[in-house]
Amino acid sequence: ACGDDSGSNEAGSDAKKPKIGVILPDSKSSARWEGADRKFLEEAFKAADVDYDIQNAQGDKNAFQTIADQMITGGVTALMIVNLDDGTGKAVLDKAKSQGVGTIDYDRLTLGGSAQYYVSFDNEAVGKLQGEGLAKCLTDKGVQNPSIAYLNGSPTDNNATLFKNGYDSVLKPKFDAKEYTLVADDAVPAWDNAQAATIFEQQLTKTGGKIDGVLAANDGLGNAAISVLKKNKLNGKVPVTGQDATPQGLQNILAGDQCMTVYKAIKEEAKAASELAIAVAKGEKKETGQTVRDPKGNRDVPSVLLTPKAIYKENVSEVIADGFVTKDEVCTGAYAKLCADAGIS
Amino acid sequence: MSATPLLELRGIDKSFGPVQVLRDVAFTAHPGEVTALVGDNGAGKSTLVKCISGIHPTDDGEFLFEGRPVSINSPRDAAALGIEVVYQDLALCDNLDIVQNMFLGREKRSGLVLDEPTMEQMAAETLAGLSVRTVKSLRQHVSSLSGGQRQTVAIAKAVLWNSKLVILDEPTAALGVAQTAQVLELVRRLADKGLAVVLISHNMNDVFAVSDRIAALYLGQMVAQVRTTDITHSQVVELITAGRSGNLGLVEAGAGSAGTATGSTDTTSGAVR
Amino acid sequence: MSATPLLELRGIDKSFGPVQVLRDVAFTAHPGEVTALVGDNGAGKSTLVKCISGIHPTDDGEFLFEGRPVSINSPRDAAALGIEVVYQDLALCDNLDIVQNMFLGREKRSGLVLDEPTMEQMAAETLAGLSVRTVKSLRQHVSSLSGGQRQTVAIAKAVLWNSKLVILDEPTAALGVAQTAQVLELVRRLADKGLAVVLISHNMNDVFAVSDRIAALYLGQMVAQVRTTDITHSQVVELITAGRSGNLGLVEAGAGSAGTATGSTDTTSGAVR
Amino acid sequence: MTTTAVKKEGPAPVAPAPTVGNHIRDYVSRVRGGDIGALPAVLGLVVLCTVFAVMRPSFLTAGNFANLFTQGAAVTLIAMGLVFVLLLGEIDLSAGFASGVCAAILANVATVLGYPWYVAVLAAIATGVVIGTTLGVLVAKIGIPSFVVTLAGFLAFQGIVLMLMDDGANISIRDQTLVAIANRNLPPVLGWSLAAAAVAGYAAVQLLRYRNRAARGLLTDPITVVAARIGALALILGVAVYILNLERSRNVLFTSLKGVPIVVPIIAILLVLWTFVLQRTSYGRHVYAVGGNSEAARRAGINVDRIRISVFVICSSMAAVGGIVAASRANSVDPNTGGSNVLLYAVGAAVIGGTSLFGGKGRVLDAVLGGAVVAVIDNGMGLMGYSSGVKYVVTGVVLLLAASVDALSRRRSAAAGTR
Amino acid sequence: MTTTAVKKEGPAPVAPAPTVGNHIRDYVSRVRGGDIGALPAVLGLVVLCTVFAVMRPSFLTAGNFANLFTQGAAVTLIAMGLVFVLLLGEIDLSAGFASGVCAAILANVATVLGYPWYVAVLAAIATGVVIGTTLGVLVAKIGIPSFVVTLAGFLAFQGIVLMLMDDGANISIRDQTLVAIANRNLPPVLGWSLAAAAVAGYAAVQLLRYRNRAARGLLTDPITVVAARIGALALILGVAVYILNLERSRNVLFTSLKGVPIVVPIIAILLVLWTFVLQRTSYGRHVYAVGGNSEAARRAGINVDRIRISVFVICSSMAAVGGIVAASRANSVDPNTGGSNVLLYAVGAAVIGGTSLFGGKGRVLDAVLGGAVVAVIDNGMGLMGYSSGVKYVVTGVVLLLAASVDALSRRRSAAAGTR
Ligand SMILES: Nc1ncnc2c1ncn2[C@@H]1O[C@H](COP(=O)(O)OP(=O)(O)OP(=O)(O)O)[C@@H](O)[C@H]1O
Ligand SMILES: Nc1ncnc2c1ncn2[C@@H]1O[C@H](COP(=O)(O)OP(=O)(O)OP(=O)(O)O)[C@@H](O)[C@H]1O
Ligand SMILES: [Mg+2]
Ligand SMILES: [Mg+2]
Repeated sequence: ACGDDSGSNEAGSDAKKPKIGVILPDSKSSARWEGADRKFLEEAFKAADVDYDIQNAQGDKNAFQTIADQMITGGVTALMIVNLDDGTGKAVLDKAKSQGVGTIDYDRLTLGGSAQYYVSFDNEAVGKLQGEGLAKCLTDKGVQNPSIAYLNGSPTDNNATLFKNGYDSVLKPKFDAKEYTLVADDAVPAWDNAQAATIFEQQLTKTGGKIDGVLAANDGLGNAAISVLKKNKLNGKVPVTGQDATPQGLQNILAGDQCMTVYKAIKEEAKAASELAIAVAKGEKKETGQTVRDPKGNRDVPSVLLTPKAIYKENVSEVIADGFVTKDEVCTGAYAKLCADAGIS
Repeated sequence: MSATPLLELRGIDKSFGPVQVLRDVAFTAHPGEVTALVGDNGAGKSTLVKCISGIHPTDDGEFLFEGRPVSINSPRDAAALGIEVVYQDLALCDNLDIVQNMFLGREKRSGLVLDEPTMEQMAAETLAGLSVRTVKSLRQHVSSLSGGQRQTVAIAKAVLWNSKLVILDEPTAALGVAQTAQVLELVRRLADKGLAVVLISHNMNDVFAVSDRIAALYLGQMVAQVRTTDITHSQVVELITAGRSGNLGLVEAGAGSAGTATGSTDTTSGAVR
Repeated sequence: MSATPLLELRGIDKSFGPVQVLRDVAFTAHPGEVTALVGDNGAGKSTLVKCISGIHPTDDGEFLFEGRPVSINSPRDAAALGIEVVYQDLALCDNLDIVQNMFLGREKRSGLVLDEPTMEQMAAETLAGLSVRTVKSLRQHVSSLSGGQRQTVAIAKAVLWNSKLVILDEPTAALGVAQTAQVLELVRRLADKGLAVVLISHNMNDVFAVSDRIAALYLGQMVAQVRTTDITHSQVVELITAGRSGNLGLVEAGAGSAGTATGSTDTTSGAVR
Repeated sequence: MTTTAVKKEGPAPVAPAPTVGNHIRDYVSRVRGGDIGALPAVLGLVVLCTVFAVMRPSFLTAGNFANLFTQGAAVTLIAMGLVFVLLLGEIDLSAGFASGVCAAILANVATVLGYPWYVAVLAAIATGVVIGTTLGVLVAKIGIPSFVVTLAGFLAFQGIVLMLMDDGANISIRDQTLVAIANRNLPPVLGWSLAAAAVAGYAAVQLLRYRNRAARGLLTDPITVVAARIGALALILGVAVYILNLERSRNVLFTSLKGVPIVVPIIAILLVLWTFVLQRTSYGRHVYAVGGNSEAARRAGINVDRIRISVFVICSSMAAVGGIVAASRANSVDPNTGGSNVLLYAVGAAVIGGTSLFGGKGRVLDAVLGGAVVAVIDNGMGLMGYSSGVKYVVTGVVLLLAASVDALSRRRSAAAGTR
Repeated sequence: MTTTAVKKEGPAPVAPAPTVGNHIRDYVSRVRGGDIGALPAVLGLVVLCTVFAVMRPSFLTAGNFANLFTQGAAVTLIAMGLVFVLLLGEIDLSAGFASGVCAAILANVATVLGYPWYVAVLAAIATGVVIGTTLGVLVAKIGIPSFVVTLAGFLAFQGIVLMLMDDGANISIRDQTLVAIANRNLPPVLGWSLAAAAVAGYAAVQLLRYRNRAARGLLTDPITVVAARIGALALILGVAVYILNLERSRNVLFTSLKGVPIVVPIIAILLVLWTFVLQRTSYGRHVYAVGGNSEAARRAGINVDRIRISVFVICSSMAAVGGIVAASRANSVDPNTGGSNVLLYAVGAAVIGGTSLFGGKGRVLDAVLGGAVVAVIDNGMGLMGYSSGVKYVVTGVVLLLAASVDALSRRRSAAAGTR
């Protein structure tokens, strides 16, 4: 609650050696945090030769705060967080700020918080791509007046709400216009794939098998739906969406079981974030050229925003070309031929 | 000896699932007297005691206490009437010490706080009166006591209170020679103070030494309740093992539940329906 | 009577935390004889038994079995030597039925499968020999048995096996008149078959009726081990309650552990260091 | 003194003669007396199914009936193993993630390393055995409370799954045999033959037992009761197989979908196996004994430590089987496999079925019945379409209702003093 | 027959005279004999702290020491309540989410409805009481096993939190008093005065007890031992307050950060209160009795049902307090409050401290010591910088190590037969 933004950086930096703390949110909702973000951030920090400490809160708010306390105690000069929710996020950012530590919101904006910078994909845009993708696949298949089922993310995950806002913004008008029908709408606790399978199976039972398209919030949930569709020999006939461009999701797309996924170039995001973090840790200032409005905190946060990309069978190769996943991971066994068909080399 | 019995049971039936353990049992206990309840293993003595103390609900039958009908549904009801019981399966809390067990449910307090010194003193006095010499400390958990020591604690617990009826289910089974003598003396003393005492024992010497009356159970039926002076040692043993002896006991061995005759000169006992 | 005792203990010490319960205890049991172990409540009888059967580790002392030194670290070791024990705290599994308890740890099998019919038959025969008449079914859980019935099951369990030494810790405490007689007869029968039997009891009549030798514990010290014919009833009571009687027992009351004298004519007993 | 007593050979313990009337009367008073076995759980199940069937007719379709089995299979299998641990009065909090670790091993061996399915299955089960041995030794030999040991396992195995999953990525199961376990069905004929074999086997065992006991003059159940039991089993199996053999494809043009799901015989065989082990072998007897009174068991010469270790081995191995089924059903393994509510549901299944957390009381059948209750609740709730908040609340309330039916019908047990 | 016995008034039970030497000898042989109270947990803590301090020097800073308290506070408070339930041999799986529900009520009342902080706190605690009563009645009166009741609660409360949170959004806590609970410190002077008052109070109680017993001629601890105990408390409190009153701001220009965190006296007061209730009132005695042998307690005339209900009320109320602290620390409440590992950590804290899951054995201090172990592990692991898979594994292993120290130092207890 004391000191202004600009002052805090310089005062903090001349006393301390630059060190960056990063708190990742969990390791189970998505493979990206431990599999991609940690790797790319570490590479960047090592290259810049700054001290760093990357931790994962495992979806536990209390652990999240504990880690933040430890990092501040441990002498970080810049703190980059992916918040678990706005409340703890704000508490951590405020605490850091009050001790003169520079702050960055990574991937998720802490509403009402005090981060100096924000680096992210637009989560609502992700949802929008999913909605548009599903509509496209349904049109491609020529389904008339399709019945849609939602497999939303964890009910306690704010990101899941943002994704839903995104695909709702595309699909809701179609529901209202009676072009599409929403026949089932369930959240999957803790993004748990096993529960997702049961939930989807019951959606199918409830509707007597009349589901023509599945909006699954990520590839894991999508795969759960596909496993049930396979059991009923409906795979490939019912389009399923996804997110994260996981090897499994890409394979499902190549096999024609999944219609699309959303690829977020995490490497880009991590690169942008690490550059900012290194600057902040050294007490420098950076221009981002962009801002994002924080409606709760009533301020414009300097931001770096990256755009997510929809991946269909045609452009799976782009993900591999980007190095996000390797060809070895995707084109194993029976998929080698599919890869070749899709022009992946 | 007063005319109305302190406790009178009439027509008590009790089954556990398909097994009927007590059949139409009548029983009385008089103030100032020791009533010995005898019977073979598994005759139903302990079950009868547990019915009186409210541990087991009865299937049928009446309870009269001081002449008034009462219903006893829990040990708390029994305690409220002034009934204290030493159970055969002692029912001590192994995780508590001797003093804590003796005052369980009726702790002495000063204000909100437990009055440990008073309880410790009272416990020490009561135990000293029961010839306990080998207990190392009153603050020992009862789980570390020997069989006889446990039994002594249970007895001491029951006689600490001002009650009207004390029931002791085989209280001397695990006791040594001296301790047994002390307990029998205590039993007599309680009766002389005007309490009604019910003593269950398999030891005929003890029974004849202290009891005023003897009640015999045979396979869940009360076959006789007579004054001790009116019966001989061997008659009691016959009642226990065969259910009848001369004109006492079941009219015919193996007859129905109504076929009991209490050949007693005592007007208040043997209230057979 | 054979010259070497079946079991010989020398200099057994046992403490529970700060409390020393057994001090330098010597004890022998001979094949074909009933040795009565007597002592006041808390004298350490049950503790001694549990040391012999491997439940409690001893702090010090030697075990000789058939003249050979052995170490008994668990009840399995004891069973392997041929020692069977009826514990005072009966140690039955309440969730198992009578047959299951009796054969626990030594189930009869045909192939992999339990041979229930054989076990049930054997159990019925053994129990019938112990005057149990009120048990409704052998498939009853032991939790629903009366005190005496439980004790009978425990005794029956111990005598089912071909063992060399049977130790019974107050086996008749909860038994009725007829059952007690049966158990005493059984004890005698076992000894006559050549087994060594150790009987703990507070009942002097029973002790004198069946035992060949009497060993007396006083506050954890073995104060005498003599032939039953060489001692009188009142001497034994004195040994139990005071630790000495005439030239038997502690040299001075309260003297150190080494100050015991066994005034016995028997050459093999009283192996005091 | 006592030697003056009358000596008399008592007759051997007797019981009423074995007639049908007596048997029924006996059963009724046993039920009245609270000794009711599986009745409460079955009652709870019936109430649940009725409610759901009334509210959502689609609950009663053949398709949904078949789904029930695959949905509940993993939890039921884990619960079956947990029964052993609970019988000793211990707990295994790590069973859920242990199944996850085993599933991860399966996926790695089958998909990443490309070995055939049986190697992968063996590797998964071997992993379960190793896990169980470790837990058991820590509990039995070092003496750490099982709650703490398995809480540590709960944490560590989570980490191991993550590490095996290469920090969070899913691994697909592509082997068709593995996928079939939870997703394919037996040919209708095979279903019928297995059911017939089961009934015949049961009848043989029952009749042999009857003959054996009768020949020795021991008390037997009347032959009519034995026959009735065999008939009841035949009826239940027949109806179930009949329903499962109905066509349940959404669209027969695409595919035909009928037959008993493959997991059903797997569960049935394991149920019979473990019931046999618990009821008919001395090992099982010892498990009950240690659970009822471990000191008495020790005094009876039972190697208590070995029993304690063995139940953890069984529990973790069954968790491995559960993990394999879960992996098969999901066609993939992810870091959440065996996580979230799997453990609580599995323990809950065992407890709802009637297994005591204090040891000494429980059967493997309990786990299956309790697992059915949990699966029915999950399945029925999935048809209701509540929002997630409401869904949690209703699930909790329904669980409570099922358990109340159970508790109230067990009530007399306490009143009769046979607790 | 037996009346021929010698009659002799035995002397009252005796014990060695109360000298310091005897006392120490006694203590040593008590420890040898396995009656070691808090020693194993303390030992485990010391080992843990040493390891972390060696590996990460920053572990030993004043700032980290202060963090420890606020980090472990919520779990410790919930564990304190759980001790009561565990003392009866019951379990409360719902305690975690019960704390979430209470926190959600707090946030709604304080932030959404805008009432002052004390109204919100009262509402939260009242919610805890209602929850506890409901659970207790279901367990005690209907007789459903507490595992099932609280599993249902675990599910239902999760849903209620979601519904109170308006399906997923979180609510900020803005009231400065509420935020202060877990985030602000006492002025140094107040810290010192409270510590002094605590020592004085303890001394008064101890000396009064000594006088009281000595006056009646009862056995007392030697006065020097009493004095030593008071001295030890004074030392511990003094050092702790001294360290917490050191400046721990990273940069004094921005802000000064020193003093005892406000949660510390809250925990201390509740610890004293509940310890008093358990050790010095007949209610507490009855809790132990019911946990040790509920049948014996019933026979002694204790209203077992009422005791059973009351412990659930205490547990849920303490969960409410824990929820308030968690909300204050997070400055907000969200649908995950009280979720994830909170429950398992809380039960684990109580068990590590030495509370038995079978009832009858445990103290409130156990929960605090166990909570400290859990907090130290969490805190220390946070300094290590492992990737998440490895971190889970190492946490599990460290927990196991701490528990092994405990188990091995308790070992002799079993050997001495005083289990
Ligand atoms: N809870 C129960 N369930 C079923 N049967 C029981 C139960 N309790 C006792 N019984 C049976 O009731 C009968 C009477 O038991 P009870 O304990 O009253 O005998 P007792 O006269 O006290 O015998 P003892 O002299 O051996 O103590 C016994 O046959 C016993 O098996
Ligand atoms: N586990 C234990 N911890 C501490 N003290 C014990 C323990 N077990 C027994 N004791 C003490 O050891 C002494 C001897 O006990 P033991 O049970 O051997 O006596 P006993 O001779 O069998 O007496 P009884 O005739 O009453 O059965 C008693 O004072 C008892 O309090
Ligand atoms: Mg009895
Ligand atoms: Mg004894």
